[in-house]
Amino acid sequence: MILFVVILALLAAGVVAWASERLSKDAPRLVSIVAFGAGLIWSAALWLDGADAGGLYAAMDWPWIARFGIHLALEMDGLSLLMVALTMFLGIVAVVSSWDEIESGHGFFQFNILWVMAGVVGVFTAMDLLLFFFFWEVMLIPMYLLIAIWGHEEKAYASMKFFLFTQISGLLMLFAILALVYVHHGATGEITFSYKALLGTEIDPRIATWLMLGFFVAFATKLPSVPVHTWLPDAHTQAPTAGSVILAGILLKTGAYGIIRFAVPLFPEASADFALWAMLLGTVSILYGGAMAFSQSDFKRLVAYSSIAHMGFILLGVYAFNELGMQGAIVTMVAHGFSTAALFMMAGAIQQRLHTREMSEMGGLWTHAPRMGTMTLFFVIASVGMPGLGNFVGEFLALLGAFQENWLMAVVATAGIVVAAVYGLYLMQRSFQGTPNPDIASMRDFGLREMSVMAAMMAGLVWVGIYPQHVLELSNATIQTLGVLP
Amino acid sequence: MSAAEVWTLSAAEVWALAPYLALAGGIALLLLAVAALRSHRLAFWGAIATLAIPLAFVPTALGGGTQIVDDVLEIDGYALFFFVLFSLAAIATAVLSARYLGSRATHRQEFYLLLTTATLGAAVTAGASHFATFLMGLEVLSISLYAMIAYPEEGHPPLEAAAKYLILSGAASSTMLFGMALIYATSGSLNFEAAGDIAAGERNVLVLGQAMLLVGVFFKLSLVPFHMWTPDVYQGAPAPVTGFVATVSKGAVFAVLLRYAIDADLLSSPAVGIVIAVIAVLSMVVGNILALLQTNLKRLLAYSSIAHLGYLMIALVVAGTAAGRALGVESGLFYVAGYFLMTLAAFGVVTVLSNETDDADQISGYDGLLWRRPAIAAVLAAAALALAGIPLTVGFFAKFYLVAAGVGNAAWGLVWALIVGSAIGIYYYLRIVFAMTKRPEDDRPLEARRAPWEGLATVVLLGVLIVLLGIYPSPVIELIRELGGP
Amino acid sequence: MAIEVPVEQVLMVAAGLFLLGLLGVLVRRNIIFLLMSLEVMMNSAGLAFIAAGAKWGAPDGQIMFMLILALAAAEVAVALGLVLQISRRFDTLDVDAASELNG
Amino acid sequence: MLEYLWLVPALPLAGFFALFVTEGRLPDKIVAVIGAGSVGLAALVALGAGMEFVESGEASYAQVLWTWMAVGTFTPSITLYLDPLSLVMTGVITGVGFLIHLYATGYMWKDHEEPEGLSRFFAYMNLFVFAMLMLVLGDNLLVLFLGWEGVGLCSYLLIGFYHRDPENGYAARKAFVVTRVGDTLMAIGLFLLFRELGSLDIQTALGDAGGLDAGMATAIGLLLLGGAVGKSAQVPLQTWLPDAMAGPTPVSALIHAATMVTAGVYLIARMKGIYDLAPIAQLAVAIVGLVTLFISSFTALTQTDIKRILAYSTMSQIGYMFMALGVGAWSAGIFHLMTHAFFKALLFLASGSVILALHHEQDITKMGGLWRKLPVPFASMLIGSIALVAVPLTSGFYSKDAILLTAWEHDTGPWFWAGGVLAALMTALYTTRMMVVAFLGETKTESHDASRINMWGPLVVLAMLSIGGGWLTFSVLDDLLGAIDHIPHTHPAALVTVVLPLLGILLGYFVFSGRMNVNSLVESSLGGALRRFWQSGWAFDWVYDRAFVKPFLWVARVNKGDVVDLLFRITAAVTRGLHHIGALTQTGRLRWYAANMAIGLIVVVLIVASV
Amino acid sequence: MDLALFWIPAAVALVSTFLVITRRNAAHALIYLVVSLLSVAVIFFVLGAPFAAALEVVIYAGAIVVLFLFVVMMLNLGNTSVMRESRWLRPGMWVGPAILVSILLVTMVFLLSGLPDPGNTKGDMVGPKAVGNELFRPYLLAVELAGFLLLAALIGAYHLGRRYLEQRREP
Repeated sequence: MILFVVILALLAAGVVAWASERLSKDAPRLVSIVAFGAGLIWSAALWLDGADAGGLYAAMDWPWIARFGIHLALEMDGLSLLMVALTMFLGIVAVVSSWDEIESGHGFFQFNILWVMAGVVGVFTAMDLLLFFFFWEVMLIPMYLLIAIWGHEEKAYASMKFFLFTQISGLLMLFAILALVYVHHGATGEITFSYKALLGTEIDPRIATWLMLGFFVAFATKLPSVPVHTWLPDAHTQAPTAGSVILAGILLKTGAYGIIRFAVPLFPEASADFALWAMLLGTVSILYGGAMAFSQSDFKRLVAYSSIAHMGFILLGVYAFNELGMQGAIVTMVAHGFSTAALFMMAGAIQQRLHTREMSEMGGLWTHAPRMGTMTLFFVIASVGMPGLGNFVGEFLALLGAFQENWLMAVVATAGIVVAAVYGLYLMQRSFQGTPNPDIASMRDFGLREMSVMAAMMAGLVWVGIYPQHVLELSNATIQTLGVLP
Repeated sequence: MSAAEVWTLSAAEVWALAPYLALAGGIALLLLAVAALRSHRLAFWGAIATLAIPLAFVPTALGGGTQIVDDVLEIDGYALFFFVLFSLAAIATAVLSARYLGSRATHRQEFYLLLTTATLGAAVTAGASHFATFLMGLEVLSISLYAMIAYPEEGHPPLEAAAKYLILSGAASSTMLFGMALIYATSGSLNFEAAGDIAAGERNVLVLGQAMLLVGVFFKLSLVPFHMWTPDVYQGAPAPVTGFVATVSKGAVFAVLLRYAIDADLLSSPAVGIVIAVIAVLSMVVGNILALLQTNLKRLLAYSSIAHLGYLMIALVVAGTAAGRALGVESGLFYVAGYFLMTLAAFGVVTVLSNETDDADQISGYDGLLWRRPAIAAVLAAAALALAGIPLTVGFFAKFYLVAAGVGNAAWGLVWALIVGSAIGIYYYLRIVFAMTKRPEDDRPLEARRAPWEGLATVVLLGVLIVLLGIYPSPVIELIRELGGP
Repeated sequence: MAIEVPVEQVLMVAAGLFLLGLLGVLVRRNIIFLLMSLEVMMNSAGLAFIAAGAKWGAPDGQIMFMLILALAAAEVAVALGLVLQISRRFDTLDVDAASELNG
Repeated sequence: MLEYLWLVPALPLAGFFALFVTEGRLPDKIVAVIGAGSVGLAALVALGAGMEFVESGEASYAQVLWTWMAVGTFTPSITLYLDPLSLVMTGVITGVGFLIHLYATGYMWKDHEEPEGLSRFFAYMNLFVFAMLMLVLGDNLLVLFLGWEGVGLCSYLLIGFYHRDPENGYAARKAFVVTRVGDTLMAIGLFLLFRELGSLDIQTALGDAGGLDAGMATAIGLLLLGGAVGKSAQVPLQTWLPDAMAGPTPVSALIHAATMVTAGVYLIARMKGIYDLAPIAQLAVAIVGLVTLFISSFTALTQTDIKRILAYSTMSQIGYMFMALGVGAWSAGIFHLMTHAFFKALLFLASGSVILALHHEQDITKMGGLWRKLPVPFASMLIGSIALVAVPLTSGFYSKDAILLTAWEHDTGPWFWAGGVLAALMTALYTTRMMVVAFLGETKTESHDASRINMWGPLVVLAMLSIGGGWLTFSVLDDLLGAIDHIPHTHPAALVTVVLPLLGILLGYFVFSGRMNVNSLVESSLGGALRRFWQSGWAFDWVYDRAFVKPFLWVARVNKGDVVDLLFRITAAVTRGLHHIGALTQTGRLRWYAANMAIGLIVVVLIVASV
Repeated sequence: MDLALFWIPAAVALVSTFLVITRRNAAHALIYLVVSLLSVAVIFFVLGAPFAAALEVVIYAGAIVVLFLFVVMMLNLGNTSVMRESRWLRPGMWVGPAILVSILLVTMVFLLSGLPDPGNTKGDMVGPKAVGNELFRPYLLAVELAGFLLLAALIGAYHLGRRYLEQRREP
């Protein structure tokens, strides 16, 4: 019940934010901040309150479409809670990051942000496959609008590409969902979309592989993994800062979440057979994403490609089929949420100040804005995988897990951390270090508002980096119940 | 056969016929009224009453169960469902047309008469269980449509559209008639069910007859390769009439086709199955591809309707099998209902935005509509997204129903074609949405033409229904299930 | 007066008429001729119905023919109204010339 | 004091944190106090803890702070582990580190680009000390890896401290990336270790190591060696170190001479239990050391940049340490690590004073006759040099002697000894060259020594340690690390090691002061080619550039647009093409439409006729 | 021999229909159309449908063709239009459609010849009374609908034609 209320509250907040535009241009974003802040406090309260005996923090189950046995079933376990809390937090970050960037349509902008997040919360808590798909799609439209309306020069192309990729892969998933339901129907005579009911469905292995692929393609596209990643650089580059933050911080995680929650547990055998390929995709993503990141001259594009590389670790970890890998993937989800969101926020801040994302037009920015430089440095280092910060924990665990399963893949993937160093430091060099660009007279440094958000993200990364136990405990409860680990 | 027998209709039959009789009687009265008093207001309200009053008789007609009147008209839940649907669509068309035609024709009274006769024709077609009523219903509808399309008193496009439609439709009707004659020649009865009971040896002629009948029907449904008239007619016809053609005309033909397919066991012939499948796949693919870069909204919707009717063929194919009958019919009816809403909304928006002389049919004319006319833009966006099959709109559940039906009956090829078609389709539907979100390039004051309130109310109502049924479709689903199949 | 005729022969004649009408639709550009071709096609369908009716010795074929007759009359009425409008607005009866919608 | 062991790393971390949070808004004086003071305090705590530890007589002391993470059986904890080895390392890090920090307060006083530069400098330096301490105190390989990466990061930050010059940035990145190649191997080593032994706790793992089969042990040993090679600038990952001299000189002294670059030595010594099981891996360690030693000492001979000479010298000295570990002279290797820290830090700091006095002139051929004008740096350099050359009774002599004598007795014969001795001769040659060219001869430049007590004070202390460090700490180390097998110095081999350096000094003096003409030899075509080859660092950079950097850049340039995207672009283009073709069919011609219907009719009829 | 009674009017119908679609003068074509319709009426009669035959003559050949004739005369499609038709009707244009139609002819004939026995018409007369009885009982609704069909046509033609007449008067 409370979960549905939260989703509705976010949706309602969106409407309120839109309507409040008439009051002042600050009103919509205050509404957003209050909404996300309340959501964050609520998540924290749930966390402190602890789970019930079944490991759940909240749950509900209402009939929705009786004809197909579709339920409005929402549940929040440890992993969901973790992701929802991250969602709320990054919601605040997103609002702050686009504070000065948006010049018109403030109300509608916040409306879209809130609606994306409502969809995301739904995705993270849905316990009915159709409901999941429903939310999966619901978050698309506002995201599309964020890019299409407030994006940069190539927004038409980028937003369309984003939508097409996710939607087409989503159709495959829908197809697979329906096929799964009918296989279940054939076996039990019951039509249901309930996740739990479908979990143990006996499927002909050949069909199972195809159905699993239906899910996998959708999630891999969202993740994204090579070779279906090419929407991401365009979408990120063109999106407004808040869009990039949400996209990188949260939306990509829905892909990872989908793999962990659906693709693998629903088809354990097929997934196990597919593990090698998935790990291969992960490895290729790590290396190819890294190499592509280095190729870029556009700040945001570089960060976007680096996301692809980081998401490769998630594939690698999940398909290692052991606790280490799975936990590594989950920690990576959280840590990457912070580090990449921060880097995109930085990219947005620079673009807003210099009206360019081209690093060849930057250089020596540290002189003008040491705080921004320091922050960039911190998050670059985090994403390079420095021990003591969250990303390291995730990537190390993922690799460690993967190594148990397939040492060769893990070894090749480990080379990715060298590539990460190459592009990460090159990013730093071309933007903030080096000879100051004489064309740039001055650049406003970060103020209190930006710094407080940055500080929060830094704290988050350090927290996850030196004491990831909180995250691990939350996700552990979920991992144990998925029933896919030996 | 005594004279007394001629007029014997049982009370139950009379009650079943009541909606039709009311409509027919209303038309007669309206004709007299219009002839006596040439008042637009009278004609308009008369038409509304003529269309609305019969609806009051529908519940009683439903209560009487299935009544087969004179062996030619089967009045059951199925027929009455379409009766209601057509009447409502006609009312919407009347409301939308009132002001639209004001600047295009000096006399508008005849239009309402034509609209009501067309509705009567469509309603009869949907109830036809016999070739005579099939033919008459369809032609009453078609003849009315020719005149409605050519209704505006100036300009080339309406005339050209009407001429093309008339000639091609005439040829198609002839083909269909010839087919009927061949079927009659083999079966000896003009009743639908008779064609199902043919001995195997006679199939040759029967199949030729069915093929020719289907060709005629395919033409009316604008399936590839009998689709070419569609964009020209849609573009040339007055916008509200286009909406009517796209919905009521298609709906009526689909209704009778579905009934015929089930009564005559059409799909028992593998050849017919192949024909329908091929035509359906072609329609999905070709329709979507033709719409891809279309710049004229009416043409775009025309091509999209080609694809949608292709999708609808899945329902036909599924309903044609004994196992899938119930699901197939349900999915077909739900799809038609959803399609009515989306299409009427889309053409309603075009109508509302059209000025005294020109239709608002260039997509470029929709640039920035979201900022000028948020409500109308939202309706069009909802319609476009519904046509694309995105959740939160009725279009999603419509498509979901079809895919469920297809998957449930292993119509894999058709489902795949639907997925491919939808994938292509997303592109052009989103183009509409994107155009509306464009920011005005310069600071010119945003022109805000006054929208007629009744038109606005209509499209907003349609938009709200699209979304409401996109969130909670159960009532309609349950209704359709209660009505049962033909 | 009536004689027994193999139905398929009648149907073939009807098919021949139907196809001639179709040929006319495919070839002619003058809308008047197109309408005449349509009449031929409808008439051929009527012939087919009469033949089928004669095969079963039932009046249904003739009734269908009469309905077709009504249809033909109705269609011609509206069509000729259109022809008048076309000749006025386009100043031609050539359907190709009166073709502005495409793409 | 032992229970306050956690303060040792915590204090520099706190210093870093204070400087980081205040964003350079503190006055420089307070910055200097925090920067140097935090390390000084850490040194004091370390001293106290160390003394208590030695007195206690325990073999080790572990302080568990918290469990880092717990995933299944993988439960690395953050534990500080003190044993003789880490105690020595801690002493060097905090002690020498404090001296260098102190020196830096003078050296860096005005020598930074931005107002907050000093604060940034000390923040990085403190962070480095923290990371280095975690490296040596961590009881878990993951904690060690944290320190390992942390020092690499600080090295990167400090090499690129003067960030406006892109060259420095390049050098910094090169250092980070090249060492990361090693780190990667090490990480893989950790994965393998965990898979085989189920734990990354060093003591637990070493305790269970007996169960490893030899092949696995060798693999782990080689992988860890890979990490060590990267961090300690050994062949084949040595190329970053000379470029790293772009950093401020105190950085070179602390990171690239005294502490970080010896982390590889520490790692191998720490993982002795593994190498004991893997003779092949241990032999590889020795070979790596010998080869590096050889290559870098020849290269040092041809360099003209004073800091690059010292850098190559560092490489070669670490080569000695590797060789020591490889031939089984575990204690001697660590001993040399310590003495090297003293004299090499001294050399760097002294050269820093020279450089500062000459306004950042580093080319020794442009110096000359400096001994008169810069007496304190000269004296320091001289003391450092003789220790480096291992003149008897200096600290370097004792440690190097111990290494070479163990090498003499190595199973494979005296090959390692021979190489070491030859390199010792080379060491003497290039050191003498440096001293002669820079300090003797004619005066070529203006200079003024502006150093104050905070700069020459550390020089004096380090000079004393360089001389006396050998015998002062000898007995202590013996206790701590286990006795070094002393071979009597009357042994012929020992005699050679004593005499050869002295010969080298003499030879060098005559050659480089111009008293002995070797021009014909140097200017012969072979000599010239050889000199250029040596000067380029044996062309490693050239090869790597062509083998790795250029291809990578080429791919990056060619594939900037992402070749995978072509797949989707082509799909889109084909669809669009189909649309255009399809649109052509919509001619608007009625007869064409009718013809298509006829075709459709034919197709439908044909289908039904044929099925 | 009896079949001749069928085949003679059939041949006339086919030939005259061919002439309909090939004429250049609309009036000539209409005359041939009348011939074709009359031949079909004869066939109806031969097949035992005298009432249909009568309607064919009265309504088709009479009313509908006359309607055509009126329009042709109203639009004054004289010699100029014949010349225009010649221009539009190049021989080459027949090729494609003729091929299409031939293919259809072959297929349809092939399929139609498969009609099994008894393939003959009954040879009975089905007179007006029988037709009328059917028409006004089971087909009553269809007849009513035919009324609405004609009503719709009437309204449509009225709307289109009125505008023609009104607009003609304007200039």
